[in-house]
Amino acid sequence: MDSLGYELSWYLRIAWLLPLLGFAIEVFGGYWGTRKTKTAAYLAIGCIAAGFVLSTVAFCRWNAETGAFSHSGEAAVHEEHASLRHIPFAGQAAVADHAEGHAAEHAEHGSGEHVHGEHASDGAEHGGAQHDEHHAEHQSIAALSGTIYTLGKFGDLEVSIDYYIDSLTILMFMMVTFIATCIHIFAVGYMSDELTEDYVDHFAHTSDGHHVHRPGRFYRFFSYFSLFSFSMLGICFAGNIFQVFVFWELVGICSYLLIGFYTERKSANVAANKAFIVNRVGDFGFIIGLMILWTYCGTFKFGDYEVDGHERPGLFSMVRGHDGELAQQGSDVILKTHGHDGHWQAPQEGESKTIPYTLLVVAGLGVFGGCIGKSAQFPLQTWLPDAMEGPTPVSALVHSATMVAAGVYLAGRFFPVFTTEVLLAIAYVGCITLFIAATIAIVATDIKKVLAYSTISQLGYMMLAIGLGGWAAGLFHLITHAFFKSLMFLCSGSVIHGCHHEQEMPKMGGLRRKMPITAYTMLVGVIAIAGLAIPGTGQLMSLLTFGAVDKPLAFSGFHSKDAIVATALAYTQLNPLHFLLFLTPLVTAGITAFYMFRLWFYTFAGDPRDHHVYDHCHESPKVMWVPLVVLSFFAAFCAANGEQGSLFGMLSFSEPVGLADGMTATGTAAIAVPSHHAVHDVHGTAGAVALLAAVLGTLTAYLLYCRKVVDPENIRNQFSGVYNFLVEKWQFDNLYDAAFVRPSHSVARWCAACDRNIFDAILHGSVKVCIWVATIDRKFDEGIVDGLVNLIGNVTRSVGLSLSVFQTGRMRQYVMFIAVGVVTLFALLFAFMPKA
Amino acid sequence: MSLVLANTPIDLVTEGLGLTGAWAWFVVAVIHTILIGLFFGIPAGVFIWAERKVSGRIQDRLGPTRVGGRFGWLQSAADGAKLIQKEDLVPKDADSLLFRAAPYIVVVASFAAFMFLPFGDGWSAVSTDVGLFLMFAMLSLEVIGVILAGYCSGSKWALFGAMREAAQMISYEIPMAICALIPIIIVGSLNLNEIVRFQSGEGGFPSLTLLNWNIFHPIAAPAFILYFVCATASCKRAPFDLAEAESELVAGFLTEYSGMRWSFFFLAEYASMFAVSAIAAILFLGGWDDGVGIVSGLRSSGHEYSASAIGAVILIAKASKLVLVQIWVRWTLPRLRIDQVMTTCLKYLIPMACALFLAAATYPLVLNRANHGRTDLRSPIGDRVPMRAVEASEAHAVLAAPDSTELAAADGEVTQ
Amino acid sequence: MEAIGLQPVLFVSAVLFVCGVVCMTTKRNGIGILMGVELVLNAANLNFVAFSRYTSLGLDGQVIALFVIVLAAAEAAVALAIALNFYNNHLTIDVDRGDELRG
Amino acid sequence: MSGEQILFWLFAVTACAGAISVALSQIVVRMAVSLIVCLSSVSALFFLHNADFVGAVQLMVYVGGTIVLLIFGIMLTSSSPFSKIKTSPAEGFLSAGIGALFLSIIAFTVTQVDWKIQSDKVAAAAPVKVSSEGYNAAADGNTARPLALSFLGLRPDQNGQAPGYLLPFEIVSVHLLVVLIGAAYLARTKRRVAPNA
Repeated sequence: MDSLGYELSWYLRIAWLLPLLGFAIEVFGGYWGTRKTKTAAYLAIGCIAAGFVLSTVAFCRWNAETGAFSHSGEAAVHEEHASLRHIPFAGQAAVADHAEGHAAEHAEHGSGEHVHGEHASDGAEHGGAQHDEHHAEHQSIAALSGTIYTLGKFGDLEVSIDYYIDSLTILMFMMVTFIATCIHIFAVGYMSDELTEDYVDHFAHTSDGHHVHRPGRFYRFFSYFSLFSFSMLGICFAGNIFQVFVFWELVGICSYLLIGFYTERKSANVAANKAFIVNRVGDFGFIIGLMILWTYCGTFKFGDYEVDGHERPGLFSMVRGHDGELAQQGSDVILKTHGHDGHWQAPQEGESKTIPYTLLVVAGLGVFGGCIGKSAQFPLQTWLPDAMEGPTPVSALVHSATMVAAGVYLAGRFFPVFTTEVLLAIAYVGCITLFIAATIAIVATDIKKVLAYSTISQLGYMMLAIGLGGWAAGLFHLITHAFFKSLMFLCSGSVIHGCHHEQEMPKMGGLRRKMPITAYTMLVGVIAIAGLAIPGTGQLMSLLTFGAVDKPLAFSGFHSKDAIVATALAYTQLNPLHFLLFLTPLVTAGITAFYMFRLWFYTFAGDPRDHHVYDHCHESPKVMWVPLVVLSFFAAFCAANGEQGSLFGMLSFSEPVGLADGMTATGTAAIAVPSHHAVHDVHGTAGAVALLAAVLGTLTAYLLYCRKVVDPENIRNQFSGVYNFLVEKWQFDNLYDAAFVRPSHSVARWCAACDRNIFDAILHGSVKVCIWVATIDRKFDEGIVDGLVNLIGNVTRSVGLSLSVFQTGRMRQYVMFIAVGVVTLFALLFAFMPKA
Repeated sequence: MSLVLANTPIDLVTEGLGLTGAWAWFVVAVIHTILIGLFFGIPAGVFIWAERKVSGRIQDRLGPTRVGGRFGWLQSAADGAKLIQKEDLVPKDADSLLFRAAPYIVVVASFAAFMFLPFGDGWSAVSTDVGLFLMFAMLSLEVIGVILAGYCSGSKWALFGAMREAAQMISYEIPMAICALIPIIIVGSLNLNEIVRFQSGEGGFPSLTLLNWNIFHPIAAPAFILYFVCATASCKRAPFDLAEAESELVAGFLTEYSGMRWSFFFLAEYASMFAVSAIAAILFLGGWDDGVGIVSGLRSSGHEYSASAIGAVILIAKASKLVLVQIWVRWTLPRLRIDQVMTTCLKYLIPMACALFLAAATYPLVLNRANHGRTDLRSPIGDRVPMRAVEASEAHAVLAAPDSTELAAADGEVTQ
Repeated sequence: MEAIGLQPVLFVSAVLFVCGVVCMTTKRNGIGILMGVELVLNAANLNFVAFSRYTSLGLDGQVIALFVIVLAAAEAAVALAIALNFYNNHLTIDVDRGDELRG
Repeated sequence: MSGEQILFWLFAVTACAGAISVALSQIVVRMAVSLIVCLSSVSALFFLHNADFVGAVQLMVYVGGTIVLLIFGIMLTSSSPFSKIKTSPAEGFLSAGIGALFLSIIAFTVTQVDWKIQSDKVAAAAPVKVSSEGYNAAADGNTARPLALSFLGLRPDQNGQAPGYLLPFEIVSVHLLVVLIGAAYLARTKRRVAPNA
């Protein structure tokens, strides 16, 4: 095993850079001769599909070396909670020792010999040695890190391109490349009407009221897609927080470009700007967090590294050490800079490098601020619904499956640095978000808006889970959500495409007869997100699979949401004060089921409400529905067997150390994080309650929108106040408008007035003074300086003119002059030469 | 240079008369002038007669037959007498002074050329190292008289003739001079005596000096033909007689002339024909050498006077032969157009002459062959020829050729 | 034969020179001016040869005289070309008419 | 009076007469003829001063070449055969006066300077000792070969120790070529300017 990290980093590196290559070719290649070919699409698909293949290779290699995917589920069954205890804290790459020979021996046990990455620091943590012998076989390489290229060095500070590879990274790569491939393929069909020299945009009008005519932008769409894929993979690949930030912003710009893809539409422009500006608010916090970390920790790297042969701890090691505990000393946190081989401890007294606890909290909150912006969490959730202005594949890829997930991903990746206060804040933010978004989704009528709010809501679930210490549960939901949400968005895209860009659900209805594949794949997604399952089938499944699966028959969403709710329940049991953190997601689970089924019934079931739309709609072409089918398969089964499944196991494999046993914090946020054991204990209860909520929501939707037991109109009228409140999205946009936008505008107007009245006046005054001075200077110049020059010139000229009289042009006179001159010269010589 | 009496008998005359200084000098000059004048006049008359006879024979008629008995041999004298008796006309529009002077200029120029012509070894009025050069210079002065004659006649025929003549003569002088340079390169001297001596060698009677003649030199042979063509042209002889061109220009520059002045031009023409032929004979045909060593044998055996006398006859015979060739050519070939004349010269003769010149300069170096064993041509250029200048710097051994002293001494005796 | 001596030659050369200068100043014909130039050059040549003969100048005098002659010939050719051009442009050879450049 | 002196004075007088006639004549052709006389006489003076090669060149190049060229020029540029372009008498007198002054100055200089002393001074300063009597080694008038050698860079008259004239010779050759081309260029047929232009 030469270097697993090196090898994996190469797979992922190529997978990461291929879309950039595609982007470069697409951009610099220009129009490909014509706007009517699909070359750009094929190139982009080729790049991202190759990336998926490489990611898969990397996944297989990782699995082969660690057994994270194929064994951890089994291990979880047998070892249950205990097996998770010893998963090392992410960033403390678990390594038994350096001997490569040992590495080979232990490889078959999945025993991680940490390998020195090519450039990598020896970020090895002697994880396994401290723990029980029988756990060692599950002990593995949790993370591999290294440096690819150093951009700059500022003393000890180093800005570089690093990689940090663990299960999460690889799963993200797999997820992103796979979903992106599907969506790319879908987009070939969806964007095909851009394959023209004269595209008529029915939603944009010129000043004289005509539709805008413009050349198609097929190739541009795919070049943006390639750039986005590159950026997103870059976030996943990044080995330091600064690198994350860079790609974070790249992702942001891609989002901006794609939301504003129909740049002629004012709404698209506004939405793009809004997305960008709102994200800036979060990124502001991100930068503050970066500054604090760099100032106190002196590095951005996640993993340990090496400088001049000396090992240095990465961020995670510094804050948490190898045992996952903060070393607090008064109001400071001692950074664990002492040690080697991944055993990082607080150094001796006096030599310690510390960071004030409050600042660590602030840093965590700051980075989380970035996550809030990117993942559209309360209070920055307003941009995401507006981002639906982009083409539907964009919504599917960027604004549901991957980019918005980047916030959750970062929260998960940066988990070790978060203190309990921050975690609590994350939990509450997620909790508030999930509820608000779900309630708004009830009243939304635009099919994409419903999905957008549902996205926000689900992201809130993930954040909540992470905030509650359910690291694996949150990221589990991230993965499953990516599948079913991208599926649903693509379905909605298919509907929109089929209905000729009609997005209002009230105008649809009964479409399942017209587009059955879309309808039923959509139903799979709806069931998945609603978290429905068939109770009691666990035993049946266990029998069917010979005990491999003992979970009830359910789609992926059930499992992941079940995990979150279970975590919440366990958490609430430990911290009764925070009971809302359990109740809200539980209630919202019902609401989720309600609005999702509302959407499905509204759109696909019942009778057509608008016959014009109904008559003209059609099933999408094969290039669009094949991805739907593929995705629906994964949406249904990717999380098979839930927390005992391979996916969850693999995620747990890279879980931060210390989480498994739970944590108890004192001080400002006196909370306790439940252990895995605790979570497992309440699992059954939580699952039942959540399923109950989901079934209730589903039934309500069925009764209201399918059976029409009660006319929704009546309810709307009955609760018109609440309805309007919800339609106005809890007044957030109005609030922000009043709180920020209008004040900004008035400040801007005031500044403009200031500029105009004061600064311009000063400027004009100085200009006048200058002009006055210049006038005097000009007079001086013209009168005296020019006068002198002219005088010289005139004198020269007149002298020349008078001398030019001798220039008669008569050759003979010149000869005469010479002769006379010579004679005169001789005469003078004779007269004045002294006699020799 | 000093004016030197080259012939011993004339020296004897002055000594016998007891004359010294300026007077002796004057008497010698007068004797020379008379001799050359005679030689200038008599052959001209002979050649004019010959021309008439030859043209007659070529045109299948008899030519002059009556004057002086057989063959009309006094025909020239009779013509002369007639011309002298003619009225001396000067056109009203002419510049009378220059009109009158022009024939004299022509005659004097060609007469002066004879001053430097050696009839035998040392038998020349003025023997100088630049004799050949001076002969060409004198012959080239002829053109001035022609131009003046044409220009000052106040007639357009004459003017055209003069223009043509000037252009032609100046143009043909260039290839002619270059061709004449080729034997000079071969021999290494401008001295006509030395050139002939080079060709005749030192051998006694039964020696084939014929092969030493430059005409048998591979480069000089074509040069001789070129030279002869150019010489014909510069003597305004047919087929290059565009200046007179009776059929177009009446008689060219001669249109307004008559009587004695007219005959002077012809006198000069035939004289210069003889002069260029004599130069050709000297440069290419061995001069006064007979080709079998008789003359050189006589000279080496001490009979210098007889040798020179026989040599003079031989030279005159050779030159006369060439004159006859010119006459023959005149009555054989049609006249060229003026543009053809100029084209022939500028586009063909000059390049050919230049090529031959280059060939002659590189020939000894390229072929690396001793030229009949007389001069080591492989030696540096300065060593190649006997030269008198070496005497002035005897210490300067580099310049001294091994065999130069002897020749220089011999030459010195003659010229001093 | 007695030597002629330097002074008579120099005197002759002086006459030639002055005649040349006078020629240049009085002749309005361009060719006439050229002739004046030739006279002046010849005067110089005569001096060179005389100095070569009577002083320590040696062969150099004659060499320089040769150069002068050659260059004079070149000069005459160019001057004649100029004169022809002048004649072409002014339809006369009168140099007093060529005063377009007068001040 | 030796013959040489007689000849000298004879040719000196013809040369001067020719020159004066050039200066005085009003007809260009006559000027040319006078020039011929003058230059021929000068070449005779060269012969008299043992410069036979220079004299021959003078005859060949000057009289036979340059003057012919000049006469050509005359023929090409005269509007009528014997046209006269007269100068004002005042100019003539002025020129004559200046000329006379000039002549007197030169004559004065010629007579006042002791050329022997000057020559000896030059000889004394010369790196190579030569006779102060001047170059008379070729008293028999054979200067062609020494001249040719000096053009090849050798100096037989100075025991080979003075610099030769190889470089100037080559430069003059190139110069002549340039002049040939230049003159041909200048004299080529051009559009004649309209008379009133």
